[in-house]
Amino acid sequence: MASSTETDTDPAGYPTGRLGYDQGRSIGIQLAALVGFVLVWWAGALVTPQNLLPQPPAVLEVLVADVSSGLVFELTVQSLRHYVPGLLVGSAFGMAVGVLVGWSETVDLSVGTVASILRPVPPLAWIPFAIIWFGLNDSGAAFIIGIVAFWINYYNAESGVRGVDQQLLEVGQSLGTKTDLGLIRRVVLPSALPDLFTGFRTAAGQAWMVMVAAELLGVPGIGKHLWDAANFLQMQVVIAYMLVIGVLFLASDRLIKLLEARMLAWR
Amino acid sequence: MASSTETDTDPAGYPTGRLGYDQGRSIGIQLAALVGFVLVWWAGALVTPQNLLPQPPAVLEVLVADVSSGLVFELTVQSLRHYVPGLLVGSAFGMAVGVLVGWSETVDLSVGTVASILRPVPPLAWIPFAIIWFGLNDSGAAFIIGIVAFWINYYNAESGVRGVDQQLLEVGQSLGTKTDLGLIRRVVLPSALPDLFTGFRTAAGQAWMVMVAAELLGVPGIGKHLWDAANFLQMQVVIAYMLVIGVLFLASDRLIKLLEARMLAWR
Amino acid sequence: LNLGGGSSPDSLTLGTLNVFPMMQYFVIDQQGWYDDLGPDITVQTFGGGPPLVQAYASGNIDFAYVGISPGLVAIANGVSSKVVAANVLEPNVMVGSQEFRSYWTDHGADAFEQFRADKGRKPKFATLPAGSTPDVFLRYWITEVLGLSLDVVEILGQSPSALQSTLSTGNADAGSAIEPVPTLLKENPDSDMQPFKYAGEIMPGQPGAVLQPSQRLLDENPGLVQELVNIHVRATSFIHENRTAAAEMASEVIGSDILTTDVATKAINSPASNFISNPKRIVDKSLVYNDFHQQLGSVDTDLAESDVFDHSYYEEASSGE
Amino acid sequence: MTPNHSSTENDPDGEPTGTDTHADAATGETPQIAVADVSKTFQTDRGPVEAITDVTFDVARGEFVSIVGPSGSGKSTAFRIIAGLETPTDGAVHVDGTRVTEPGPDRGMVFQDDALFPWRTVAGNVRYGLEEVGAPEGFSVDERVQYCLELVGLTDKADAYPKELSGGQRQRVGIARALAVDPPILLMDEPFGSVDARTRTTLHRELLDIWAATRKTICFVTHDIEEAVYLSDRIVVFSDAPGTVRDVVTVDLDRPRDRTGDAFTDIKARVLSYFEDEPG
Amino acid sequence: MTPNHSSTENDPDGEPTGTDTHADAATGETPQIAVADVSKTFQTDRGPVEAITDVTFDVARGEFVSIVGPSGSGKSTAFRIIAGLETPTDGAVHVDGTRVTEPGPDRGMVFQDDALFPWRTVAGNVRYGLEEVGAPEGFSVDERVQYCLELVGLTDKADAYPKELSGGQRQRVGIARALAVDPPILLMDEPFGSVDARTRTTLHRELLDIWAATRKTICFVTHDIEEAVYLSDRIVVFSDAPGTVRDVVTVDLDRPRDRTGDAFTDIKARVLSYFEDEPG
Ligand SMILES: Nc1ncnc2c1ncn2[C@@H]1O[C@H](COP(=O)(O)OP(=O)(O)OP(=O)(O)O)[C@@H](O)[C@H]1O
Ligand SMILES: Nc1ncnc2c1ncn2[C@@H]1O[C@H](COP(=O)(O)OP(=O)(O)OP(=O)(O)O)[C@@H](O)[C@H]1O
Ligand SMILES: [Mg+2]
Ligand SMILES: [Mg+2]
Repeated sequence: MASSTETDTDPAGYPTGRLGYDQGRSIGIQLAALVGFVLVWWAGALVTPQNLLPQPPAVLEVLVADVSSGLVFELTVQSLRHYVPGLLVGSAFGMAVGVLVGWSETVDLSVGTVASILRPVPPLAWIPFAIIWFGLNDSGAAFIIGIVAFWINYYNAESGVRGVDQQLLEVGQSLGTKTDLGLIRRVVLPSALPDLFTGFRTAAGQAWMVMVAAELLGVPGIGKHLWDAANFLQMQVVIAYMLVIGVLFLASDRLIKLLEARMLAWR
Repeated sequence: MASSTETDTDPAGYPTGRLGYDQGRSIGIQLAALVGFVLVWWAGALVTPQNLLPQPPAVLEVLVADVSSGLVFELTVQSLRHYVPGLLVGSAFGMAVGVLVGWSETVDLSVGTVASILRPVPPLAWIPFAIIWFGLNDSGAAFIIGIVAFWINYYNAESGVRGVDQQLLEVGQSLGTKTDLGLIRRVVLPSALPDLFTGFRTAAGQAWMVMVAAELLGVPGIGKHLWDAANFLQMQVVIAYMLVIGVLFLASDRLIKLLEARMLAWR
Repeated sequence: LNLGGGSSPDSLTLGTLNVFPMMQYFVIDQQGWYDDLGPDITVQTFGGGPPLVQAYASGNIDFAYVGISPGLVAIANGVSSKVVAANVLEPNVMVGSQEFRSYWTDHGADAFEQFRADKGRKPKFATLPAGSTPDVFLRYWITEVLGLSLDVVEILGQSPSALQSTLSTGNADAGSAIEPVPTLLKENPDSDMQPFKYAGEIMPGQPGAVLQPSQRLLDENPGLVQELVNIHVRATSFIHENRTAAAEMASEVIGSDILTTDVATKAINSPASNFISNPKRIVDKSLVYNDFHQQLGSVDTDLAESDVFDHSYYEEASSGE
Repeated sequence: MTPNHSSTENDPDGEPTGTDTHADAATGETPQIAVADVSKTFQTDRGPVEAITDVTFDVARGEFVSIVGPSGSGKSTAFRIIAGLETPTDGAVHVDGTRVTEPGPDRGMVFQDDALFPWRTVAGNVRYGLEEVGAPEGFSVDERVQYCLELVGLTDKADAYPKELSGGQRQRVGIARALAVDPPILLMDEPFGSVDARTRTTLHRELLDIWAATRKTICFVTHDIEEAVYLSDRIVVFSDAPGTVRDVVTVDLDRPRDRTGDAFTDIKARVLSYFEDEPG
Repeated sequence: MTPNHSSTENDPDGEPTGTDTHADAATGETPQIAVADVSKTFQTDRGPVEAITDVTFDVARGEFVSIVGPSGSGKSTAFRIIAGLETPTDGAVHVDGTRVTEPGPDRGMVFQDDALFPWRTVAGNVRYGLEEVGAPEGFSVDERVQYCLELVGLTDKADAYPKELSGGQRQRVGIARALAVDPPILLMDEPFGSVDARTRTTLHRELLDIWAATRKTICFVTHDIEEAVYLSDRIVVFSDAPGTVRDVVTVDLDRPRDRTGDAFTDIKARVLSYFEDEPG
């Protein structure tokens, strides 16, 4: 629906003038929110033991030091070495299985049943299997991340496929798409693409968190560094690297959103 | 679309006979899938060190012993004491905030911005705050579970609200619903109810996993028992309690599905 | 008896871990000895040292049975508390695969370089995360005892459960562990990982777990602390006199499905199960731990004996015997 | 007030609503709906699409005006702008002298594609507006629902959900829902598109009865010229895309009208002529 | 073959498709579409809803047959059963002597509510079927798309997405899409419902031209009796709900037909009479 604002008092100047005002307001609110957040944190830190919730400057100090020493980037690269393959492979499998389960009752009854047993296994409980099957390396950590990516994509793909408009399938069939594979490829996948994207975006976000847990395995990266700092009660380091993960999360999220906007232009 | 099966050879017997056949087939496939799963596990266990992947009978033994001693039920009750409040309170907050963020640009820019910073904080990293704010009790563990439930419900509610049919809002307004609150209550919430349910179901499942992690806090329950067993490499106990969590997961999932089918009869 | 003042609080919170070196606590719990104290004792069993220390720092805990390493980290970070009794002496064990052990037998300290030369990679040592009791023990062995650089090994700091899996699958060449892991490895037919060096040979006087009350409790209720130490000393004696009974108690507290009596009994008879009470016996090496924490770069407080220990309670308790 | 675009404040530089009056120069009287120089251009990825250009017409209080035009000529766009659902790129619509900025219960709407609340039964859909603004005088809410369902012949489907209805049944529910709150103005976008001839004739009669009894102002979009001639006082004829007003034809016939009468056929032919002499 | 209800096996006790033939007793010749004793009852929460009862009619090869009836009389239900989208509760439909069990490209479909692929442009929608079964002889795929878009007057919207179209434009894309693959049978459910009079007249003419040239068999659902009389060889008249066949009216007029001629008006009146003498 159109907004209730009136614009014809200055029709010529409207588009840019208005945009400028809106953008300014939007950035203003965002900045205010961020400042408010830091202030709340700071106030909280003043009434909390410093070694549990450090004040913002202590965290900033760590960040400055580790950025200038390059440690942040080194750890990020180490983490990406299992984050990226884990996310991609896990998501691909999850989408594939989810689409099949959503599509075919037989697959749902068989694979879906086994899935509902395995689903509640906590990611961390997979660690022993990661060690047995993949060893103490990036593959092992990627496996744990992949497990989480798998489930999220699986469920989104499944519900996306179940939500496909019946009539579009009917049209596809009436226009000569005979095989299940054809219908999946030409009707189901394009229809479910928004859900697939939602799943992938959620998984990409969740994967950052699991990465932290997966590095309990002993694989170096941001998460490992974070754990070590926590063991030494160095909460300013912990929070500094939580912020780093936050930035990485935002970056990956934007990237996927951009891709999504491109591929879902028809919406 | 109608199935391609033909039924008029015995029109009278169709409804019940067909249903019986279908149900039988469906249970058959599910059973076969379960048996297949156990066999794969067993085969895997034969080629894996026993203390990493125990064979099914070893796990069964633990289950039988702990069911007859009542330990399983005791641990379940302990876990439910933080699972249920954590899930409910976290979900309620998540839905409320998600709906507001999806609805209002201002809330999106302010709350949404802060959310995107806090979102990637791994649930485990909240443990220190859970300890400070809630102490070492069920409330502390419930807080960790609530955090996870919050995020999942938040994102589902947000995307549900964004997906509300524009035209239904227009109709609502034209029929006299003037206030934002009115539109939310009478158009947005009913429209987004399927998404809210999806969020809650996902959260209920995820919460079982987080519960395991939250009990690292020192709060007794299934997760705590599982960790102790893992630390002593008693994988038959770990797997036994993973199965217990699986059963609890299935039970909660069915319950929510049932509720959903009732409340979404119009679909 | 030390009857130093202070009114008795209604309840106290004990923070502890379900690990073998907490044997004194297991005995006290099973014997019900805390029941005779004035206050109720609420027990919080944590999943690991770090959350326990965080809880300690938040002021939610009155006294702890904790590993010396996290205990020291807490003190260095301003968590006011003192070690008043020790649990165990020289608990760490070096375990190694058949292959690494033969390198060790043949080459001694040169085993690392030799291994690397033959295999093209450094030997992998699995242990708990950096700064933990077994981790510092490993570092001490390599640098102080063998006089080597840490470069000769690849150290894998893992969570406890990951460590168990790693050692029993042979995904590392060796590792630093505490009971009952060495016992479990010995029992495990699939694993060729065996103990090859005990802490007594590497780090005489190595500390393990300790009894560590908060400074507030010490200040306000020294009498109560004295009671706790008395009970602790009694538990240590009980362990020495009734090893099998103590093992059963450990199994009972941790869960008999998790730690079977059989394994517990074997573990308690291991050379690494040297239960003591006297905190003086671990002072030297505890300060070495503090040095390593500083070296690891995460602690900047140099602790003295008086910052960490208060021996008076143990002296009082043992003087009665 | 869309998801994530809710903006309850007034635009600082907008005119305050409810104060400015827009007098119709031609009649000297304030028309109920005044559409003045309205243009609308949609921005798409493939460049701007001009939907309507400089559309100007009035609807007097109690008048029945139809908009006819070929497919894609911007009828729905004009309808949405009058309803307050779309902001014109240029020009403005005033209702009762007040600039239209958002939809409201003074303007009941019936859409081209039925926009029923899928989670409400047929009766629940009709009841929606009554729950907001109450039943019109002389009715209880339940009576009003019953009355409106009778009007469109769907009493037996009161408890059905929208998905269980046929296309025409759904559209009739939409009409009943808009009528229920008894708005002074009715905006209808091809409301009888999927209704069969007989029901349509009944609904035509009912609509005219309601209109006569309540003196509602009706703005009716249709592509069916016969329908327009049968119902309206005046017909606004849109040109091919982008829509402009080619003519406003006055239908000066007594009601009930005879669809086969000469005067009727003449007017129909006149409206039709606008389309036949166009190229394409 | 629905999401999660895909069942590619044949029902063990069903008739094998493609072998049994269903001879029409009346003519002795096999009709292209034979609808025999078809009934359909929907199961709803509020009990069963009988949509059509014992519907029987035939459509000969190359014949143009319309189904008319009031809203809710089961026209769309009958259409869906012929298309193979719905299983009849009783009775059966045979096409070319083969029992209908699923949709296929031999029966092009146009739906009452346009069911366009939202992720494909207008041209992409029309191309869909061509990508499956190839372009008809004498065309390249692109030529065929171009040709069909010209037919429905949407060449300039080739690159627009469905959401950017008006209601009538969307329906025309649906028609172009069904025509593109040149199916021997066309099933159309109120395809011209939201199309304006002029475009509709054009499309009527085009449809008849295509039909004459290709001798397609057309089964056409509409509630517009004039449309039915103008287009069809025979008209199947449905009663009020639950739908039964009241009569099959033969329209024995030469084409092109004069909509105002006496014979035309007579037939129209005859069909109309079925509805006027009904109660309610
Ligand atoms: N959201 C939009 N984005 C881009 N173009 C649009 C949009 N809505 C409408 N249009 C274009 O504006 C023109 C007018 O559309 P409109 O829906 O008003 O036509 P209409 O007269 O209602 O047609 P119909 O009788 O077929 O419903 C069309 O060319 C259409 O493609
Ligand atoms: N899925 C369904 N569930 C329950 N009832 C249904 C369903 N589909 C149709 N019906 C009912 O069956 C009857 C016939 O519906 P159908 O859609 O065939 O009518 P129609 O003749 O096409 O009407 P219209 O001209 O309005 O489109 C109606 O009473 C309708 O409510
Ligand atoms: Mg329109
Ligand atoms: Mg229909």
